[in-house]
Amino acid sequence: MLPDDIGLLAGIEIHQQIDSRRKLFCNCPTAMRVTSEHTGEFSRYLRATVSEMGEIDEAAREEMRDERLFTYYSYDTTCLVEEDDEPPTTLNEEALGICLQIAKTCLMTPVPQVHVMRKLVIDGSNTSGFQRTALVATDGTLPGGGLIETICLEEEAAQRVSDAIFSLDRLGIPLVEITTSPCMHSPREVRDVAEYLGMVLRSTGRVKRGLGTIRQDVNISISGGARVEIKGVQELDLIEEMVEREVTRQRTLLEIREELHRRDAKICEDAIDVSTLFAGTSSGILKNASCVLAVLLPGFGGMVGREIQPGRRLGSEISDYAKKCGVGGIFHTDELPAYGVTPDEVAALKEAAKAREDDCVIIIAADRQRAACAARQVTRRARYALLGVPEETRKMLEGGSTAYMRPLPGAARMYPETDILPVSISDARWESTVVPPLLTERAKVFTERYGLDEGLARQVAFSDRLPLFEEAVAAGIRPALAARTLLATLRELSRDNVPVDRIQDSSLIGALLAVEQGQAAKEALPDILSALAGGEEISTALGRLAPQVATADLDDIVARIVGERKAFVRERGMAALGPLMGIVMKEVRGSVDGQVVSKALKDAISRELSV
Amino acid sequence: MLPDDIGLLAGIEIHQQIDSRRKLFCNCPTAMRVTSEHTGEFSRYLRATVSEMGEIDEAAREEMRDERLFTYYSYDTTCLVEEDDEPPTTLNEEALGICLQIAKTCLMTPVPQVHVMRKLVIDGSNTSGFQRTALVATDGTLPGGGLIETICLEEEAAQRVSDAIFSLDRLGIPLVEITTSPCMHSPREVRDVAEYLGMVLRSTGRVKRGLGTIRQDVNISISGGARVEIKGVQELDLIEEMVEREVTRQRTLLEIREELHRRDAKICEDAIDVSTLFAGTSSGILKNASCVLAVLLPGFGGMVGREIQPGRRLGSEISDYAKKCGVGGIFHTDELPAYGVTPDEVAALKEAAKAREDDCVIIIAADRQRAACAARQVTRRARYALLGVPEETRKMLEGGSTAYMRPLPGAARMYPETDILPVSISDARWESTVVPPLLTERAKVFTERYGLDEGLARQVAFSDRLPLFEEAVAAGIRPALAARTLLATLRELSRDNVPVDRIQDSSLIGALLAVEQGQAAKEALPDILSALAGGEEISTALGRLAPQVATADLDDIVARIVGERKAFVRERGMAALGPLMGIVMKEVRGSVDGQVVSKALKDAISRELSV
Amino acid sequence: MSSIESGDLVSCRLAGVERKATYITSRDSYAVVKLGSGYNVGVPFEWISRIGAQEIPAPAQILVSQDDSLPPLSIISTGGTIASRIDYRTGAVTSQFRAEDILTAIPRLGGIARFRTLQISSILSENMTPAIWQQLARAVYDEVAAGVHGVIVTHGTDTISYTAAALSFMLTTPVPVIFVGSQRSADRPSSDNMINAVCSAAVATSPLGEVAVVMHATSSDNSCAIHRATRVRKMHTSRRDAFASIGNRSLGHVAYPSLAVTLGVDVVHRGSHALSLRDGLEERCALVQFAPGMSPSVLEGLSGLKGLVIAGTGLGHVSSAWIPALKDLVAAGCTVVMTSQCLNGRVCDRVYDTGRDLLDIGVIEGEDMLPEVALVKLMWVLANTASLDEAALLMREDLRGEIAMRSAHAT
Amino acid sequence: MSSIESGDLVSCRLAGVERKATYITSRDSYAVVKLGSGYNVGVPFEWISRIGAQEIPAPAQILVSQDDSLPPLSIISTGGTIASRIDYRTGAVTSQFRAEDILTAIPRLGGIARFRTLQISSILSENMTPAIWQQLARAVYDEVAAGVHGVIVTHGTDTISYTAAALSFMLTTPVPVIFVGSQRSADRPSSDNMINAVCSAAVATSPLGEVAVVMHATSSDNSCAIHRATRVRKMHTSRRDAFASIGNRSLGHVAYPSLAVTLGVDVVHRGSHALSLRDGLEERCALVQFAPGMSPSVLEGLSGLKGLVIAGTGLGHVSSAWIPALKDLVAAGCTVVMTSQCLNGRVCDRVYDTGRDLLDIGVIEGEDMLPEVALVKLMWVLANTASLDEAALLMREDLRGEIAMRSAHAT
Repeated sequence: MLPDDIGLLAGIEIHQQIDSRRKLFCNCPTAMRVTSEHTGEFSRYLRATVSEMGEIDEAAREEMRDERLFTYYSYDTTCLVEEDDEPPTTLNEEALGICLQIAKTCLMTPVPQVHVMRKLVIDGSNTSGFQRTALVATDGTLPGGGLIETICLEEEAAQRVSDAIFSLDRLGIPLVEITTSPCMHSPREVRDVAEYLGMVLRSTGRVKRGLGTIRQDVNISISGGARVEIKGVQELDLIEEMVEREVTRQRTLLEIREELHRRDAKICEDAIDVSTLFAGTSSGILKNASCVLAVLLPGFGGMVGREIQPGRRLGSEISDYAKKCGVGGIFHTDELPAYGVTPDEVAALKEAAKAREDDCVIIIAADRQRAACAARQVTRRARYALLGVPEETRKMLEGGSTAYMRPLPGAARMYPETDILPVSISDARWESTVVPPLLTERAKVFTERYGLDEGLARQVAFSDRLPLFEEAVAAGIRPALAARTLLATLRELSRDNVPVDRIQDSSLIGALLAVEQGQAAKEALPDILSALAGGEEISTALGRLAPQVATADLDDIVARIVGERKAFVRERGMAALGPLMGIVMKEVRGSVDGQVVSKALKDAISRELSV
Repeated sequence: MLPDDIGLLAGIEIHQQIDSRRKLFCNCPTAMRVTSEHTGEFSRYLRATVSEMGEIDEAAREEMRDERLFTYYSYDTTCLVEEDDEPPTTLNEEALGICLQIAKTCLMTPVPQVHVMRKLVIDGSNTSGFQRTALVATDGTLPGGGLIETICLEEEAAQRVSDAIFSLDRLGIPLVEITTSPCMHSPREVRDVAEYLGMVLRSTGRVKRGLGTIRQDVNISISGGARVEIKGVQELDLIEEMVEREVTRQRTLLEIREELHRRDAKICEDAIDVSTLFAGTSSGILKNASCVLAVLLPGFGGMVGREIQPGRRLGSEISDYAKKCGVGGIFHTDELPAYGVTPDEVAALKEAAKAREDDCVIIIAADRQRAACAARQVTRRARYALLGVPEETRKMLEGGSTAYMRPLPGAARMYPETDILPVSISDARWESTVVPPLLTERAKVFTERYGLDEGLARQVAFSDRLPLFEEAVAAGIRPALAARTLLATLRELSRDNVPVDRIQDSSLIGALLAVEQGQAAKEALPDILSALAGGEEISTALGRLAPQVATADLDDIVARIVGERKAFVRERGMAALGPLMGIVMKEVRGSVDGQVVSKALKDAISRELSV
Repeated sequence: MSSIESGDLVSCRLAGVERKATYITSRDSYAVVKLGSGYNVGVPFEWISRIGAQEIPAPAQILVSQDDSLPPLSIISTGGTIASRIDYRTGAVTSQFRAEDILTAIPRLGGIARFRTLQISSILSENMTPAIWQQLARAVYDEVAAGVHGVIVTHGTDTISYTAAALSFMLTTPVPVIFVGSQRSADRPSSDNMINAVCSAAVATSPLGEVAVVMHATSSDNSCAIHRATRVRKMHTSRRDAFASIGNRSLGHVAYPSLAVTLGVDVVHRGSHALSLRDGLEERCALVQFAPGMSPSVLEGLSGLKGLVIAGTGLGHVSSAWIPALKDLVAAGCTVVMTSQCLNGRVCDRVYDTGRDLLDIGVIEGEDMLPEVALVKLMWVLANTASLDEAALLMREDLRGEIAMRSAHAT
Repeated sequence: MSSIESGDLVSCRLAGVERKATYITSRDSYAVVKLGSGYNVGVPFEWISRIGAQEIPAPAQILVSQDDSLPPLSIISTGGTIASRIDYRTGAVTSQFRAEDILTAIPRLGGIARFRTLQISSILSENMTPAIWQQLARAVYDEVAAGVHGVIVTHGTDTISYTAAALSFMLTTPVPVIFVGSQRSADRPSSDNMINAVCSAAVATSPLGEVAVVMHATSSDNSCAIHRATRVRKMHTSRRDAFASIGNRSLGHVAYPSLAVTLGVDVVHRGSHALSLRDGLEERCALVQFAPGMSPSVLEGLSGLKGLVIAGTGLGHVSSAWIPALKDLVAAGCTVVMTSQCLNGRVCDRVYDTGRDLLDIGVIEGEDMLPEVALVKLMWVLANTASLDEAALLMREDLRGEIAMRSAHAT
């Protein structure tokens, strides 16, 4: 647990894909594709445009350091709009409607007239070089009283296939972005809010499910620290850990700052060429590089190697910056000798750099241009260490630590998307927007009304198959049977590689109804469902796997079987029930419910015994 | 020499390409190309259209026996008109003008209004399936009084690259077709008329020269024989031989007919399958064929093998017909055993065919369909042998013999080319049409006026360089120098692989003028012309190879050289002239004519001797 | 001389020699005669004198039997010719419309189907009119109602795509209705008529179920393309492969000589629609292409207009000077639809000022419709809707594949 | 509220909360304001109240030095934009015309040439007029006369080909005159402006010596095509590679990023022609596309017409019903030129009856000219010839590569 006085302030942004029929600004389906199926390919450059100040956004400038060529894959499910070769259509009204539902659930107020904006993003993930986004509603409330600042409707970005290759299938899928104020004060609270908002989104029944369809960004700062935005947190379970580690990172960076100030640490701006020192080294990286530069950080000794998060040191942060110049990484004397660098070489290096005991020397091996660039980045990050915590956009690593990604964007570079007409949200529209019952509320109803236990009720409510469950119950199927079948049976079949996705909803309900009406035993359901998944017609499957057995027929069968085994029944008494059950069930081949068979058999045995 | 009473009647058709700037019905140049330079390729079927009688022309029917796919090569010097993918332009007026010049030279009368016709030709050589042709003038007279029936202006056909591949470069080049009546009675006369008409055509100076640009067709019949058209005679020298051989052929065929009638020879229409007889043969052709058919020709024994022309027998004629079905050829018993067929096999064959002593059996080896087709052709040609000489279109073989090509076309299937407007030939136009002086007349002028000997005069007149010769003479160059340079010198340089075609006419005349004006020695001409061919400027070449030497300078040089060799001159007397000439000529490096040097040297020697 | 008729035997004095010839016609005041050699020449009328009529050999009676086991197809002729016969005596070319004549000319057809034939007009296709479109639509309706498995319409290529589009709208059909023509006349050995005809018959018996145009796919005789009637355009004056599907792939191909039909995934299949006919057309419609500096006064000639299709520039623009005139037209009840002279791509008038002005005055964006197809559709929509609002709605809706809601990538 | 101006600071009550915002504009009676987050929203005017003007930060002074050792080029702007600047505060996009602004936006230009700039108009290209064509021709003439090595004209893409064709006729030039535009506006990071601009500069310094349009050759950023001004047509509403050379190959290509210029064999080379200007244009000309059933009454709106280009069907046809009206037009002194709506291929009116009728009444075959180019040429020819006969002759003659005497094979 973290101490209370650290002044943690956290907010989240949730990005959730909407499951609409078409994309936000074109008529393509919102289908994700396998990249090998792409049918077209083209390449483009993106350039940051000159702003009114003759300046380019800092994040954009970093992205465009090298003018980069991006390649895009297109599909028979994408069109010229995603390719930035046709103007967008009008705003997808279906997606806007879903967005309004979410806004209303969050007690927000819609803006009277929605304007689509262009937000500059030139990392290649948008063919246009901007992301289209519209502010739809503001000022909502979280259950704990926190403020939801805004809900925006945006277009999803293209998915990165590899370095500079993007796939256009995802580009343009509608995305809602919910932004809270920095109103959370503990890791647990962050996780709870994320979970709550996720539940709200799923309550609409109109959002995408599955990996990558929902992403959280978390903003974190502590007293004396700085605002850091951590992108792309996909697993709820890691949020707490990640927040805790970030607090640790910021606290340790502040401690390092204090120590550096105490030592009167400095930065030597000029890198020294130490290539000749390593001419005969056995370190492969140094040997292969055409240039090795050294940066002296007076007073940094021991600090660069200090752990600030599990698996991360100040050196890692410095290395993150250096890597932006295309170098593989850095070495620093806090970690040397190691990696094939000998004690003698370290000594020579320190001497060459005129390093004292508590100094640190950082070396960079690359070609001259990259090495020089990296050296400047090293001094830049080292300078931040003297100031404390830099404002940054970071990405989450496995386990919950984070790494530097790019500077925090400045005031967002947004300007109007003139190709798209604004949309007014009339009072009438807002009033008629239906707030979907929350999944948590539905779970409660399932417990109260249907008698499902709380765990199962929640499972049903949060399941993809919720609509089917509700349809089944409405058709007269007992909730418990429906829930068990939809959750347990189908999951088990799926584990056995039965393609349960191929079962049509109507067939599934038909099978459940057959059980409900006594035409099929529930024991026969796995076989029936497997047959349906295999493409069999419902009537054929029922006829084959659950032939009609009338009650009279059952009595006959039971009487015959007991009659043939009188001695056995006499000998065992009621204990004969178990063995005989199997025989009868096999005979009726799933067409009679086990309980019914059991009762008939019990009666028959009683009668035999009572003779 | 042939006997007079054979009743030879011969006529010729001459086809001559016109050297116009553009093709007859499009704006493409009339340039021939190397097929490997083709830039496009397409394929088409051609179909004979149904005539008003529901009949197809016999020649056309033969051509279309298999609906054949033709492939065409196009070039950057051909266009959609040749490809039959754009309507033709109007008739090329330049070509019509040249045609009228020829007509007027031949004392013909133009038609008042020229109509372009379409003449069906579906052998693939015309992409349209027809050749465009127009009758321009009629009724001319040959020097001997023979009748020139017509002159037509036609489009040249595409050139065959291989079997079914044609090259479009030649298609559409204007062609004049001059047709004489069958007014010639001896081989010599045929040759003379062909030569005369060729000379008339070349007198215009506007016809193409070189291989394939002029082609003669000769029509031949003898008493009791039949009209045979022999296509594509390109060498004048072979005409006499060819006519003689055709007469021999027809006479021999008539003799064969007599013999066959005497023997009461017949044709057995039904071929016999003798495949099994040759199951174990060592004849590769028979062994590899899936079917061997035999045709019995009772009474034909010895006749099929009889020579009718050098290298050609009746069997060759039969074979020509059979080959139209795609078989490689035939064997007949007049030539067997041979080709790996054993005497035993021949005996077995004759027995199977029930052949008597003076019968002939013809065998065909191919697949069943082709063999059956060929067998029908064999009996067809054999039947003609009983009738005498078939009317045929034949092609000339190397040496002057001929082979069957296709039946003689029936009444030509012609109908109007509606895409091209008719052209009226006004009286004024006809009157202003200039008759070019005949080359023979020009040769006479050269002899009479310029004093060239008759042979050289004729050579000049008939040469490609006639226009340049006339230009040179007009510029003041002595005709003998011009003639010798243009004919002898250039030919010799050409033999030495000097690219004399690259010498510009103006440069050549400049060089001759330099000689004429004493600025260069005529001995220097070969070097100067070589330099010009190598791309040197005329002034540079003259400066380098014939520097100016004034008469005074020459005298100085001669005086010095003689002065230095007084002893030698004294010793040898005038015989020193020869050795000293070489020394002086070397010094003046081609800038002074040899005769001038000789004279100066002679004077100087005389002076020295007279001292 | 006026008593001479084509085909008469005449005596003609040419180059001072009298010769027999056949009189053909008069051309530019010359008498055109065919000489014995087959050549035509023009001579002054004074040079000829009539000898008499010539016996005209009766065309040979051709016996063609049709195979009753094959599916029935109709061939409806409008003036485009798939078979013709040349009279070499006079040079006259006559189109053949009877089934037996067509089958004689193109024997391979007989192996594909049995045929009924019907000739509804015989005009050059530039003289085609909406009235004939209607007549044709009714004829096709009747043939399909009579049970044929497909209909082939022979049509001059100039306006074949207009007529095919018109039928697409007027008719819903369970069977293929295939338009076919030839770019080289049927009397030529090199004509594309035969291959286009047999390929169209192959498509007319295929699983297709919509109106299409079948013509050469390349300049070679190796395949025909099947074009949706509402997406096809003649894109070359003279080439065999002049027809192109614009804005989407063609519906499929027919390989020649195999006649294998390959259909794309997006085609309408045989039997998808019930037969129906709504043959109303509002003829008071026009298509106008805008050019820079062009005065809006051109619209004045179009008085009483009910529908106007503009082929605007780029995304669908006209100059600002046109806005008031168009506003007046719309106010007078004329439906104005914007298309693009670019032919490819979608109209979008939201992007630029003049575009937004056009939207404001009520001009309808024609999406990615071809201008010519938009014209035909507008004629049909205006005659078959109750209100202008409904018409406006339909013009933006895809009815027969004329609008693609998504613009596919093409390299 | 009318006292509020774009850029003013306002207080805006949104969701019951007062917040500061920047007033942008009025849209559909809403006040559009930009919130602190950068988002624009529309609110009723009652919700906002003006606080005051905001200080506008002066644009940073940009120092650009040009390299005097490079060849001089002129950039003439007509409204098409190759550089622009966004005011993120108000969202306003302003086009940049000064050399220093353009070089700042597209630094690579500075390595190719040194630039003079000139703005002669600032209009959407659909509002372009013949008068501005003339003004532009004079401006280009002056620049070339002043010694520049090439001229770049920035132009909206909608009518760029019309203007380029007009300049082709009005001007003979020893140096390249390159028209360039962008299909994506210059304010977008994905705009094609930068590549088109540097490629056009590469062509403007190349050995070319004629008027051309340089635009993206493919949808990818890998090369630009160089199109002859008289053979180019915008063939897609929105794609980057919308421009195509019709009826012949493009003049060449520019590879990007290498900027290597490859010219074809048929181009006019630098220095082939002396500079001259004949800038007369007869504006009383029109282009009309024929459609089946279309009434000739459309010609009535064109009274006083001196020149008419028809985009006929196929080889160049209109219905027979048009012949009398056209005959009247010709008789009234109007020059009528026939082109084809097929765009590709050559007009040939000798083949069919209506065509021969057209020739008989004096309609001129426009060979393989694009209809739009024929219109521009006709305007120029009529203003620069002494007689209608001479005009008719010139219309059939290739003056600036607008007519290809031979139709090349293309697969």
